[in-house]
Amino acid sequence: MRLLAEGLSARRGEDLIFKDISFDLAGGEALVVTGPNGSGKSTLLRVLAGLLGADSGRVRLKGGPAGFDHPRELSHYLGHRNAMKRELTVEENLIFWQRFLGDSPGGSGDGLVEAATAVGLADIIHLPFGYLSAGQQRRMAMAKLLVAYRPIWLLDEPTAALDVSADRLFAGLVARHLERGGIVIAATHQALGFTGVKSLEMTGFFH
Amino acid sequence: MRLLAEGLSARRGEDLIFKDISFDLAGGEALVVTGPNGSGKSTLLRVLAGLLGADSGRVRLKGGPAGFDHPRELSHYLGHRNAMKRELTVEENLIFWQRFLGDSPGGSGDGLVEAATAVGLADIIHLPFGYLSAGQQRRMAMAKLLVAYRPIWLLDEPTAALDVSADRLFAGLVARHLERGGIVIAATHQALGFTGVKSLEMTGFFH
Amino acid sequence: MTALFLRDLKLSVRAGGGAMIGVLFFMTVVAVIPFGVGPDLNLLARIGPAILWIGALLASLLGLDRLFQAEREDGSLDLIMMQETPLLLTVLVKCAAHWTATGLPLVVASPFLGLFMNMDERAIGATMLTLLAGTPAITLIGAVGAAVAVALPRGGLLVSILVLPLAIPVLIFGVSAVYAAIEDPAPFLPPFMILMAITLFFAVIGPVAAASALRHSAD
Amino acid sequence: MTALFLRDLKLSVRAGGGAMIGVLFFMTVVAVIPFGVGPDLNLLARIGPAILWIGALLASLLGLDRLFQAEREDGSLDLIMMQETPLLLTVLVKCAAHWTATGLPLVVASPFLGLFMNMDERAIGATMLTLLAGTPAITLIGAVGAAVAVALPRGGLLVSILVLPLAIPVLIFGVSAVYAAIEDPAPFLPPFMILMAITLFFAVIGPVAAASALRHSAD
Amino acid sequence: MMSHATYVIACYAVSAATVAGLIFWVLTDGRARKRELEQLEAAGIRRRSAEASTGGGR
Amino acid sequence: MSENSLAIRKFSDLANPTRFLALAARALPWLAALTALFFAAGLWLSFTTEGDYQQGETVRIMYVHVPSAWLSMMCYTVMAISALGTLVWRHPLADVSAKAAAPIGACFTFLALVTGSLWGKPMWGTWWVWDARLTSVFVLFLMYLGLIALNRAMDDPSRSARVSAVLVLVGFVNIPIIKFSVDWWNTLHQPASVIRLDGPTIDPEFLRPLIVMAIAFTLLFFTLHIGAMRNEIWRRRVASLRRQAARNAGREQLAP
Ligand code: HEM
Ligand SMILES: Nc1ncnc2c1ncn2[C@@H]1O[C@H](COP(=O)(O)OP(=O)(O)OP(=O)(O)O)[C@@H](O)[C@H]1O
Ligand SMILES: Nc1ncnc2c1ncn2[C@@H]1O[C@H](COP(=O)(O)OP(=O)(O)OP(=O)(O)O)[C@@H](O)[C@H]1O
Ligand SMILES: [Mg+2]
Ligand SMILES: [Mg+2]
Repeated sequence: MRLLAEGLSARRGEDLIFKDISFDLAGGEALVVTGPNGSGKSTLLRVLAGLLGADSGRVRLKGGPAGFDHPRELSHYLGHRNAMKRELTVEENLIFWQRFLGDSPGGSGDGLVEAATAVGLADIIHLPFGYLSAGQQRRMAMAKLLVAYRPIWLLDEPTAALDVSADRLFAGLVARHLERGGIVIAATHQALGFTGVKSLEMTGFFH
Repeated sequence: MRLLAEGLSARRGEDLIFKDISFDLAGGEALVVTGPNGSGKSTLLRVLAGLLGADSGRVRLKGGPAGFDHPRELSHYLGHRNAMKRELTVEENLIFWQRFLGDSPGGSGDGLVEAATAVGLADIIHLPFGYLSAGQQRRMAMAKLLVAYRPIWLLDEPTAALDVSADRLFAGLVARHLERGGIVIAATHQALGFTGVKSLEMTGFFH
Repeated sequence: MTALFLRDLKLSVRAGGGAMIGVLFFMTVVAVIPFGVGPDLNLLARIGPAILWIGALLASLLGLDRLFQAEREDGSLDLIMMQETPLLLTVLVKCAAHWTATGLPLVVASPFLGLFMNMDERAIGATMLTLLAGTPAITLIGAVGAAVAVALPRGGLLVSILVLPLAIPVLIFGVSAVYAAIEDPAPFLPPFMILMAITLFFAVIGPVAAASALRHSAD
Repeated sequence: MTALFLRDLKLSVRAGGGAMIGVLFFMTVVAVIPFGVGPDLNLLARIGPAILWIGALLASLLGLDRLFQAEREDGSLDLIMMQETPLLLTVLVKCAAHWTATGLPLVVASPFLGLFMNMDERAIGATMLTLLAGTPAITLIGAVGAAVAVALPRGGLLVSILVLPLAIPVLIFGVSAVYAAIEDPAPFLPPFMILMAITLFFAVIGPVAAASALRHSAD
Repeated sequence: MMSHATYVIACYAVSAATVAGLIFWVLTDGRARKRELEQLEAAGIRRRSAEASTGGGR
Repeated sequence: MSENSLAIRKFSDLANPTRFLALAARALPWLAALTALFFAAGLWLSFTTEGDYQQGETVRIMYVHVPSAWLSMMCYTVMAISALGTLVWRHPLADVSAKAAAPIGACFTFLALVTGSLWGKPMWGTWWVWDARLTSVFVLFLMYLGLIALNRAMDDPSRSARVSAVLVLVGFVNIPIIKFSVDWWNTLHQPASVIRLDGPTIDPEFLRPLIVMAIAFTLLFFTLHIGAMRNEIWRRRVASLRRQAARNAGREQLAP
């Protein structure tokens, strides 16, 4: 499976945010997107996730499961916000996403407890999500990536608010996903602690 | 002016989060609070800001302006959330906080443009706050610290989502504040880039 | 989809405290009316159906505007929109959950409240029937408003201008069907059929409009 | 404080469309009642003041539950609570802004709706006056409910349930002052004075209760 | 008078049912809570007293 | 100094509920027995006394209706005092008491409403009128339900205690206001359409069973209230133990 971006450009409102972004990722490869604040990293990820229309250029999937041209439906998107409900317990949140997202063809997600263990918080899945600290919340949002299988992960500053041990843990998760032939695209300001990746530097526009 | 914490402990719901925390900061000193996720850093800051009652112990201010025993009213609190309205423009948001907060005795806040320049975003203050990127939003929340003078800054993971240049810029702001005799308490997972500070490591509880 | 339905149901039950809340709200509204118009039982019986319908409209409006906004604020909306399930269906399911949590209990409780308003059996039955047929339409219309609310970054006067005028016909045909059932000369069926038609119409138009508003609101 | 007032006003005009939705709902209520009572103009005129008051009461509920919850969600509430300005005053200012955005338009719209209900000038004037004196009380009571809602995951209906029973005395005296003004034997002033007294009472109690609820629900 | 008796009987029946329900609720609720406490006790989880905690900030 | 405050905390937080539990365990059987005794006596009295020449058999409804109406108000008073206890003295048991009382009060209010309606149908010919007393009881019922819903919606007792206490107090002030104002408003508009039985002009013949039943109901209330308080304390302990257990496990696993 290959994920191709060809001459992507995108607008926010009227303004061109980036132009002519191309890359080509095979299974098992990761792309780290860096750049100053406001340079368009999040915008790029949202375009890749199909949440924002590209102004020109396109995103394609080659050699993936039949019927999926756009990577949207084969991707996990972890944005700045965690997409979990404060009112529900962590367990209820995760079960919901597991059922709602379902597995993409070609793999299967982990069990609930397994995923929570992988992020090191197996024992507090009974608490309401709103009771967790910022870092615990972020970890649980990561557990969401594990409960349903998606070959492509789009991660927007995944390690914000994480402590050092969680950083390591996260790097492990990504490494495991890559080993299994997944694709990871992450926008970040911090070193993510995994090596051998392609990188893309966004420069932003100076009109 | 000295900020004293004496044997602080705090609860969340029924559970004791930390116990017997004491420190003593003079003007011009900074305290960096570190510790793993869920160890109680944010809780400590909320106690210092007077947003959460201490379970025992107390926070005192010595030698500050008359009539302020608790540091609450002399503090800026920058939490995980930015306290800005997405619907209003940056300018409207900042003007509101400037007027609403007012200056504490002993100093005066910067002008609006000045503050926005200090965080490097002077030219986008006309945009609605919701249009900014995550890092730009965080920077603008920081500009809030400048528009009204407060001797004490309580910062909860101030540099989350900031890029490298903004990190530096932020370190500069803190250094300037310390030079002028201010006090800074910051909870963080990342190195903050300013030196010569006291530090407090939260360990969390093992019951 | 069932997962979404169950979650939304759980959310509205958990947060408010149960289906009981809707009924309780309804009872409170009904209890307030006599304080205004006075304890005249005849008058109460006459305005009863209108009051029950207004109560139902209000109960549906309260909280409806946050149907999608709450999802957007915590980022869930992004994930929901990325799925292959047609967005249309998702909207429909969310509406169904909202109606089950707030509309249905109202329908079930309406007979008891009718007793408080001194309405006779016929009026009570007709009110219940029209509420059953009409409240889904209100939810569906509200969904369009809620979707538009998400779309407009600076909020929208538009939402209220959109939702209520569309909901008024539902209310009017609902209420007039009830009165047609009570007062003999007027036939019950025509207004009731119109009510049904409105509901069906919005069951198609509502999700389509809401889904397209959501698509175009992505930022 | 002026800053807070202006910001809240700006927000409700720009984002929620508070003023519009209130007035529209108010109109809806007034439009539906005639279906119940039939074309009897006398009867309409008689129950007109009561209907206007009930409509205003219910319309005030819309959007009230988010008064403090929106502030909490983006973290503003924390900063507001840290200031030396007494929280009481802050609550009062927020109430004033909310009333200006939603209550005042209702008062302004009431004469036109009074005309629909076939009320005479005297009744219309009295209704407008009592609404002007009484709706602030409703907002102030609502603030208590809204403050409680901050501790709840979602406000919505529960807030209205808590608020409505408390607002009953306001409704009673508002309506009876209007009737006293219309019907000669009864004097207008006593109930109106009581209404004013209630408003003043809640102007003190409301912010105190709301402030203490806010203080204790901080997390 | 006959019909009046029905009202009286209905009244006492409703009261008895309500009171019985209340008593039932208090009893079963108490039993359930007690069982949960015993289960937790059996799992070795005991109420913590403030002194027993081992550690803290710093 | 922190030793000292911990000791105080321990006294008020742990020792008190624990002592209450011990006390309750001893008192409950006696209270229950006494309640049963009074109910037996009351029921026997109420079915053996003569019917009223005016009201016939229906006077027997009074023996249930009036005590439950009294209790509906007394229970709210208990809640209001507990609310004061929460707000002023910050007594940990006060909140437990207020929470435990709400469902019981709602049940008695429900009884007052239903038995009143059952009395009203033969006496007045209608189930329900919007008269001052009835309406204020109905509003009281709604407030009970609202408070129960509020308590259920807030899962964290430490946060909900003060908040619901404030509401209880505001409601306590509101009920007399409603009653007074409805009275006033009804007299303004139309002559009272409802026959009211005024005051204690009751025949001692009926007074005796009434008083016995009233005592029985009051005892029943206290028995149930203490039982419900005990349940509530247990419920809170279970919740806090569960969270504590969960958190400990999480920490130990994460510990270096
Ligand atoms: C749903 C309808 C009713 C409700 C909610 C209701 C409520 C109450 C309340 C709250 C009280 C206690 C008042 C006090 O102690 O000051 C009471 C007492 C009483 N009620 Fe009712 N009532 C209802 C119907 C009736 C009817 C139909 C009758 C008889 C025809 C009746 C006869 C009495 C009597 C005799 C007392 C005791 C008198 C006294 O203590 O002043 N009630 N009721
Ligand atoms: N609102 C709340 N209600 C109940 N418990 C809470 C609440 N917020 C946090 N907690 C609990 O308090 C503990 C400390 O949380 P806190 O937010 O202070 O941690 P933190 O050190 O800031 O962590 P992070 O690095 O993840 O931000 C956590 O175990 C958390 O589960
Ligand atoms: N919803 C929006 N509407 C209009 N413009 C927006 C919106 N969101 C972001 N922008 C603009 O688009 C540009 C790129 O934003 P983006 O969020 O992609 O930056 P980023 O690289 O992710 O920055 P950060 O590191 O701060 O997260 C910014 O200049 C921003 O002002
Ligand atoms: Mg970004
Ligand atoms: Mg934190």
